[in-house]
Amino acid sequence: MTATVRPAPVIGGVAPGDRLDLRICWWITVGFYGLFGVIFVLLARVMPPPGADLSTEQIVAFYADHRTTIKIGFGILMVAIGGAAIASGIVAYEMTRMSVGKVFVYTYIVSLSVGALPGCLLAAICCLTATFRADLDPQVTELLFDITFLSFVGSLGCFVANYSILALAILLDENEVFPKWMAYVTIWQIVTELLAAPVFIFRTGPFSWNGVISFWEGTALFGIYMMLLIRLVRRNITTPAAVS
Amino acid sequence: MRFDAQRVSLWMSATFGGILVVAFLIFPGFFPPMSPTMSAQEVADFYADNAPLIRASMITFDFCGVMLLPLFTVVIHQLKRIRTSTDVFAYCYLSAVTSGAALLALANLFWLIGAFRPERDAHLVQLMNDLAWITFTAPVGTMVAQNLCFALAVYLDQGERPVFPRWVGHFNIVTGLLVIPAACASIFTSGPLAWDGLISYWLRLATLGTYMIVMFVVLRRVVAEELAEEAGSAEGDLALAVG
Amino acid sequence: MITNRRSDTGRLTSVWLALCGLTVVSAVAAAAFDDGRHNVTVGLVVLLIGACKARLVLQEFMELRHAPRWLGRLTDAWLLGVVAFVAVMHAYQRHR
Amino acid sequence: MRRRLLAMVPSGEDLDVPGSINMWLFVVGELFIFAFYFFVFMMYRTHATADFVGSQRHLNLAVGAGNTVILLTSSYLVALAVQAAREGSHDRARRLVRWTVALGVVFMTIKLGEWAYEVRHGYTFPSDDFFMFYFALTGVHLFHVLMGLGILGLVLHELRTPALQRQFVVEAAGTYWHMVDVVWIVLFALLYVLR
Repeated sequence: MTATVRPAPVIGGVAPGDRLDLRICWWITVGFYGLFGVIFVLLARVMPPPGADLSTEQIVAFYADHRTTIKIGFGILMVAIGGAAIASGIVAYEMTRMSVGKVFVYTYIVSLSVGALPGCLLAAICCLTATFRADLDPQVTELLFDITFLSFVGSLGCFVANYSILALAILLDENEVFPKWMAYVTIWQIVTELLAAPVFIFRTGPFSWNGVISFWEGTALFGIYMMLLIRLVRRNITTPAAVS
Repeated sequence: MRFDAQRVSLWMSATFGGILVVAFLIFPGFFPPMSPTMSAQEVADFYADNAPLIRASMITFDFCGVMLLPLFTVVIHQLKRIRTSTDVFAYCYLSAVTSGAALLALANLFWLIGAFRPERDAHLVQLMNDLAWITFTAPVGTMVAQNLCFALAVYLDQGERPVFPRWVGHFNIVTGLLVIPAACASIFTSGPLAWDGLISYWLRLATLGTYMIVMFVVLRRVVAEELAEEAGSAEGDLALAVG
Repeated sequence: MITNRRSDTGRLTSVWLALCGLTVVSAVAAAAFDDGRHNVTVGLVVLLIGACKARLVLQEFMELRHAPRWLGRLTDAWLLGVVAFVAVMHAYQRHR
Repeated sequence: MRRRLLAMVPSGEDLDVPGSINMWLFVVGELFIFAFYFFVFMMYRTHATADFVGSQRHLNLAVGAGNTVILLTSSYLVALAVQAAREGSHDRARRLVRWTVALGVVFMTIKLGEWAYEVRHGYTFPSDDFFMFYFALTGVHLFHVLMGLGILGLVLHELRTPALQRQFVVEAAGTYWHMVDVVWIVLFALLYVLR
């Protein structure tokens, strides 16, 4: 595929070596998503999520088993969540270099920052609150359990807006900051968000919040999408300055 | 018809705003609005009986609520065009819009979580319902700040041809003032200031609705003027490079 | 962009008629042999009809006949894979 | 390993595909994503075939077949439109694309009518496994039809503007619309006629 891609326009003729600010942001973005994976998968055991069909006792047991790792993981996330802002900032900067109006950049920034709150932070906060008091009433623990996963897997609108604006911007952009096929990869993301909508209805099966379609396929495609996006931003940063 | 980012944004917000109105109408708790004086058991029964409709409308709300953002970002772009000394108001407007959108997303989630497990303890369902309604109704501060910044930018426009007519500034001030009493929905449980009351509910929603429609019409004209101005400076046709 | 092909509207029309015919045949077959129980043979027949229809659209309408070979092979592999696992899973019922 | 992978990436004249190579990446990707949905559907069907066949009978086969014919016809019209655009008769192409969009809208209305009929008769999204998949898969397909109508709208804009009228845009839209048709052909087989 890369054979078909014209080299991205150079960042204001600045030599690659000088773009220290972009490199710092890029490394922070990579670090954040790495840390995000470690926290959510290994420490908090929130990805892959436990089933929505767990009984109240099982839910209390889940929190009891992972109490310390949840506290460590999401404790770190309370600090590391800033990486999400930098990750959205660096892509927003790339969008300012497109030939499309700045309106899309503002929508990108606003929708992603809205997404970070219910999409990621609310889940971490509810998990921490659920493990905060050992003698929490099981019914309340179950409610916090629901808020955690319904907000984590179930906040859709912000990301759909974010993806559609990015896809539209890439399609309309004449400077080829991102190759056109990236717009289509982004549209796949919109489809996975669409298929995550039934998590509010089903507690088991492929469309529950740990279902094979709503969760696994969405996460797999998100992994591919984010890896490609980070690689493309990297390519833009290291593109040599224009010779002429 | 050129593919201008602003025009695309306006029409995106218009279409999803239309879908949002439909989702708003089919939500069983909006017509007539649920009363804060309902007992926990009544609230739990309401969620249990209407779970499918609540889920359908709130999932649509989840998708389309954030899609109103493009309209506000067009406003931000226009604010940056206004010849005030700096474009500080644009950035104030940007941050106000962000928190406003986050509030809508949170309220939407609380309703959906309330309807997730009908067998949940009634008091917890009532808790989620209260959280949803208060988050949906009371925090009007971001709207007031938005409108204030917009109005000030319009009044302080020193450009030879003002971007926005002055009445739009007055309109923003009036709408900002009309929604302020809705903040009392977090205090009163009955009367016109309660979240189902005449002022906090009906007036606030009517104001929001008119605000979106009027701003859409005004922005369409302002964007058209800007494009005409730019066309004067022979900017190329923004061809769609779908290739 | 393919430019060197004479316009074969007639060919497209015949493909279209074939597709509609196959659809009606598969619907009638499903309705006629429908006895309320799980029926493997009818299922396989209908599945094959569907596969033919899909291949017709891929090769004719999407002009894969004139496209580079790797693209045709990729879509054929996809179609073969889908039909294979659907047929296997559908037929699997017989032994249980 | 990476070098071998890169060697497989088609380039040069290999990329002379109908429409644009980017659209083909999107179409092939969508086909494989839908293949994954079909796989999951069949997995659940093997565990409860009797229930699936039982619920399947509540679908109206005639309406399903009619809808398939409508979508096939719209695919045929867009193929003709691509031919017409290639021959330079852009007005005829525009008329054909307008008819394609009309048939697409008819397809969507019939499908939404089917949904309303089934929901009124008590077969809703969570009622059982078959209808869970039925509403989810046809829902995702409807979303793709909607996106297709958007793309065809862009083609109308393209053909109307003399400065543009680029052939690869018309062909790319055709490629996408035919993919939506192929996916529906398989969906029709799985949901309606696979007894």
